[in-house]
Amino acid sequence: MTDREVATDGGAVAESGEPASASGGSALSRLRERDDFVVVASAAALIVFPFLLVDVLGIVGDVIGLSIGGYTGLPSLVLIYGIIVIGFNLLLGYTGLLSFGHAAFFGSAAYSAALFSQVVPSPLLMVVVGTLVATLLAWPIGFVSIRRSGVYFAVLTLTFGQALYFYALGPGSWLTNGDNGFSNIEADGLFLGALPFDAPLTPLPFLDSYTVMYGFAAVSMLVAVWVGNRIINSPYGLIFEALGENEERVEFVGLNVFRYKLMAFVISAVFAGVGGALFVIHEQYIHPTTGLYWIQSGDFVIMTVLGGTGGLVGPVFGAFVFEYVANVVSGVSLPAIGSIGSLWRFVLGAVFVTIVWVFPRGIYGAGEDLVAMLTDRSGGEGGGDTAAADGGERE
Amino acid sequence: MTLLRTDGLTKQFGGLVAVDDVSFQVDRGETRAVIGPNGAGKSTLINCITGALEPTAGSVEFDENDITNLSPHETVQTGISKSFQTASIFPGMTVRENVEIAALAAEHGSFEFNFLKRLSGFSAVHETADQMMSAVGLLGDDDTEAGSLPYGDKRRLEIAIALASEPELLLMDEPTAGMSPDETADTVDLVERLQEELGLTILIVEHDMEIIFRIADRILVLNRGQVIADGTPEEVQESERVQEAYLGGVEL
Amino acid sequence: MARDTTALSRRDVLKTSGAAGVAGLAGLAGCTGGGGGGDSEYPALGNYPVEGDEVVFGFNVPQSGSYSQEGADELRGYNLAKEHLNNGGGWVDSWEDLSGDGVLGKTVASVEGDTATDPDTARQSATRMINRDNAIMITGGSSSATAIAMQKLCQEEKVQFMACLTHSNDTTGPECVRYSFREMFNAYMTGQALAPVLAEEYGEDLNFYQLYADYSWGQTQQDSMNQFFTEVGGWSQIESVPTPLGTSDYSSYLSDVPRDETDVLVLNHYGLDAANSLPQAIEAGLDQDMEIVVPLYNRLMAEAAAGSIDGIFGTADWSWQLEDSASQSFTEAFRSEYDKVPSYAARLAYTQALQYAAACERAETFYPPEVIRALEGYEYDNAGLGAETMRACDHQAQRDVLVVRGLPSSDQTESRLLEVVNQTSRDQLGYGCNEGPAAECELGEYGDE
Amino acid sequence: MLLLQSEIASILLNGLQQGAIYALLGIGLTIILGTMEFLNLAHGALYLVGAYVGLIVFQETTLTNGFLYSIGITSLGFDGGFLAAIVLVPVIGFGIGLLMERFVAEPFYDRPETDQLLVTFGLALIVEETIKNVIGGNTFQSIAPSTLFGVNVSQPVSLPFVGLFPSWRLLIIVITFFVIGVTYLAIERTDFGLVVQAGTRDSEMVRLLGIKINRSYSLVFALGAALAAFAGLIGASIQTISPQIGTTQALVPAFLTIVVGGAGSVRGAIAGGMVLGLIISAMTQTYSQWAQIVLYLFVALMLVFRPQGLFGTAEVGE
Repeated sequence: MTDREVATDGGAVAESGEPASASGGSALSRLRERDDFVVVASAAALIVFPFLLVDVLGIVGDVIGLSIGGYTGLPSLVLIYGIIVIGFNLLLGYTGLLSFGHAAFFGSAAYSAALFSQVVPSPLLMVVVGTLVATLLAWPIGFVSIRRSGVYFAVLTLTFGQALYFYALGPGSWLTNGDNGFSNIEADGLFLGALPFDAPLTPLPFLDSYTVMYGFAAVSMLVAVWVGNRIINSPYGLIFEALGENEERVEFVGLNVFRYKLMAFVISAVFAGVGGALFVIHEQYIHPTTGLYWIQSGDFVIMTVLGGTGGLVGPVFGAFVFEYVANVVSGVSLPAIGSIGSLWRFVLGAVFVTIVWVFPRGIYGAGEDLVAMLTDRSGGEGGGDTAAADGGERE
Repeated sequence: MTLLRTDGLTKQFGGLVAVDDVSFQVDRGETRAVIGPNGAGKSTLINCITGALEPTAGSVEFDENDITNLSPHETVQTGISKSFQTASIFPGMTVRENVEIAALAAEHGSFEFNFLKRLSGFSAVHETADQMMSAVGLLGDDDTEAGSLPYGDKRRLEIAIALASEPELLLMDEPTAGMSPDETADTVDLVERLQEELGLTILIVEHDMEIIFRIADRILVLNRGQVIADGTPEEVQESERVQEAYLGGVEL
Repeated sequence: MARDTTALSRRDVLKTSGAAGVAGLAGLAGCTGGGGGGDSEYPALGNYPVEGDEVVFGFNVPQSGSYSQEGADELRGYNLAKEHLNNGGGWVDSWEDLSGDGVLGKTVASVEGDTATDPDTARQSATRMINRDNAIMITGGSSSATAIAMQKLCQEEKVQFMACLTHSNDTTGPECVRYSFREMFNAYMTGQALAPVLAEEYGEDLNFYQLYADYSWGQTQQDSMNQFFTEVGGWSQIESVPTPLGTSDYSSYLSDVPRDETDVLVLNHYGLDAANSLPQAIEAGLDQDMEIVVPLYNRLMAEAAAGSIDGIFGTADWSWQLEDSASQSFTEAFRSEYDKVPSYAARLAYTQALQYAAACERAETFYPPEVIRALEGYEYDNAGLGAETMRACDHQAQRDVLVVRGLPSSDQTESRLLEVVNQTSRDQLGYGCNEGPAAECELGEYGDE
Repeated sequence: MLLLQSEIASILLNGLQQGAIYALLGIGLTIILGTMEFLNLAHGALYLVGAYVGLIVFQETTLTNGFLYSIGITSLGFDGGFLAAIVLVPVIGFGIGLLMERFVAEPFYDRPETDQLLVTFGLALIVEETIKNVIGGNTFQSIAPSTLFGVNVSQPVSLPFVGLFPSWRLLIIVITFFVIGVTYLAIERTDFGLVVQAGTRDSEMVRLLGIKINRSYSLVFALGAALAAFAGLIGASIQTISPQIGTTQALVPAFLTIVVGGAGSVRGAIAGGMVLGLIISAMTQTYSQWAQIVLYLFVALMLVFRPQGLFGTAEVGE
């Protein structure tokens, strides 16, 4: 990232703004060290999430007369995109590589899982196959793209995604059913159909938003968080962050920069592959515009930066805000203005601009700063951090 | 006993010959210096040794094996470490993390598939990091963000990073650039102390004549890419070519 | 196609428990099954039975993206239908099945969603309307990709889908489903209607050259044009060139058209694409050497290319200029409500909403399989296009098709851009249940097997 | 597949015309990205604004929906004709560029690239939706004039080899090449241009040398914006105008052009635009279904084997 290199090379000369996105070392990071805390915290959040989004918000909506409640499928969708952006953030937030082509891995996993389901209708095998295809695709694409950086890397990854998109839409429609979309996915339940995805997990009436699909997505999210946490607490976490800060120095401490950047790229593609396979299991449908178009790659970037690239699970909040505005706020009709319908993109644009201006470290970063302020930690880690970010006025 | 040897090392950028047929040796345990006016090819020479630049001709040997065409990370793994003129560190990470990454590389080589292994389990890495931080007097700040350190501390952190790679030969590219006189003195004492403690061989590239003549055992003088003198500080001072090309005829 | 899931489907359990749960929590009067005639003798399926005294229709139209104007007109048609279903007026007065005070005693309420002319967005908003808003029926859409995406979802969820604006053969062909009905004609019928008129207008055994939008609609459209121009007019196709989705500058394609050989240029582009390719063809002077045909017109394109449509033939679903009583009463009702004349997208929306309501009345239940059976094979002649049949074998309406032609700029008014040349009777159109697109259609289950 | 002479000629002509628009977009983006290293995803929005300003200046446009219509304004703009548009659109684009640099780019120069991306992407969404909701979402006819400088441009003219070719398209090639030429000279020859060039080579050095860079940054940004707006006007004269054209027609081609040409190099943007225009034009006249796929794979191969692009400096493209 040219901007970052300037900051560090110039480190000696001008105290220009530190890259705010890298998380400062502190008690918080020690807290994150302990695996069980992260997994337990995530599990708790996953248990409460559908109830809050669908039922509680639904009742709040009934009270204030606005339909702002979530619908049964939304929690699973948020988790699926959450898994993808956790992996994407390892590449963007930690390693500092901005890819605009991750839809290629999401879409190729979705299509291969869908096609595989006609051979063996088992969701678990679909996820394995989809992830495998995404990984096999990520290796060569990563190999040729990693040598570039900045806008060149972004555009290079974009071109692979777009080539796949136009192939799936046109010449490849014998395989992907092109513009009609692919919908005959055979797997519709866990354990070969015994547990249909739509059926609720528990007979309890008020827990009807907890479907089998949500359970499957939640378990996958837990695994993703656990793996993600292990990665950022492994040598890779240290090395990825270092790569994002000062690539040249990493080379000069004796580490093979190219192979580590390629690993970051492939690992993020594995997460996107898992997400793609889960998406097609959840939605039972995939279309080239959803799976491979550059706007989808752009959405992954937006979700990640919106949520905050500083932490592991920050981007998941970005995925939630994005999907909620896109799929729920768009259906709300305000008494005065009428249906928000077409205005939801305006709302999204406004949310982006506000987040970047007011909370430079994304929603999660803002939460961390809030927590830091509330618990008034010594060392003002939170405060110092944001001050540094704004301090670097260009002379 | 020779640790590093270059033999007819040459580097051309199109028409410009930055390093012209340079052959010199660095003995184990020695403090070797390379001096020369700006643009004499000092940095290019160092870059050719580390593999950052590919030499046009000639060879580089380290501990009897040929490292001419190795990439920088391979060169570092053979035991050569470099500290930069511009304090190249990881500003957003803690001091401890800065040093640990070098110790990690020294511990497990240039690449490993250990992305699920817990970093906290690498006890050897933590010990080396502590040792190096205390060697440069930064153990107290191990939790602060490297970017917020004062400039002098950053330079010392950079040296700690270089040392954490457990090198046999330490290349120092103008370590005292942009430093105040007393900061320079501290750094020089630090370098001398480390050499004794760790038995390091040091190759310094420097402008500052006064330091070089005080701590260098032997000095290589470059001018326009060519070697114009190579010997002890005294021999170098006598040589007219050095005075005329470099010191402008001023009697030291 | 869809596998037979005998296991408890989500709707059954959710329906009985979910509604009660939420009602219980919010302390609303939790009486269920009250209101309309004893309509709960069928098992729960999809969003049936309908609780409370309202029935919810889901209007899922493009509100953002390039077809937002067409979506707005569809929405006007849907809201007019809701208004008339609840309080009488328009066609509700003349349709004997409809009472004018709701459907089966329940007032019609509606929720709206944005398809953004994107299949996934369409599915997400449809899922929201089905799961959260308990819509008993979903209708809307202005592209075949979104229509197909929505009808597949509705088949899974066992919620009725009434397709609005989708012209591709695939919608009631290889991609057909039991839970979807289409009033609009398709590319096959366009070819059948246009070929005889153009053969007579331009003459026999000519050479034609086709450009087609490279997605599901365009592909089936150019197939049909080729089939019927060769069969009926004895014409021969020089070439048929695909133009990728999202193309907006057709100049390279147009300069590839062999000027001396080609007698007729067929632009299988719809809406925004046609609004670009037609003017660019005129600009390239192709109209001096050959006739140009735009097989499917719509208002969006006619307005955006008003300067170039003079004398250009095409087909349309319906036109407010038709004299029959149903067309006039709909146009009057629409004009008094919105002070503009309705496009055929509005008529499609209006018709489909009323057709669904009438079918529920005939079946005396909202139970989806019964409503579907009430629609299959239903004969009617009160939707503005004379006698129509909603075929049972592929759920495609067998109805007349309008052949239209662009008016010269001098005769154009704000609401009248095209003239109706011929209303081709349905007897000369359509195909048997084992021919054309219908041959590849397997409808799938009713849900009560 | 043997290409006839006339086909090759028409491929060239169409390629030049399409390439000229790409080049205009590319120059604007490359000088902004090159000089200020500012990742501007709102570049497409500037193209969109140029198209709509052109529409309103060119003719009095009747509105049928949107906010203005709902408060009674049923028509907008004045019948200025294409000449007025050619003058006014770049000027207004320049003004918008100045504002955008001051309020959007300037606070973000030192922020990480992802922040620049998010704020400009958000801005593009806001601009697109504002136009849609204020002026209305319908699609307007393209605003090609029937006569310009007294020449009747609505009738096609017959050219050797090519045969009949739309005269307006011919004029576009002339106009756009004239604008590209003027821009190229402005940057290559004037001292303002010198700062731009130095900036694109090594903006860090320019800042360190203490050249009063702020003022020229805003001028560079404004010039880039003016070029994008002008490209929007030209685009609006051959295609319909709707709120989506910024994202669908301008944003991706602009980035493809600058990477093929070499980010930061004006010559590169011109060459890159031409090459891409020719590829699209050649492919559509041969294997049209593969046109886009071949275009993207070409850019990929270019980035892999010639990282700095046609004219980029190696350091920029490392």
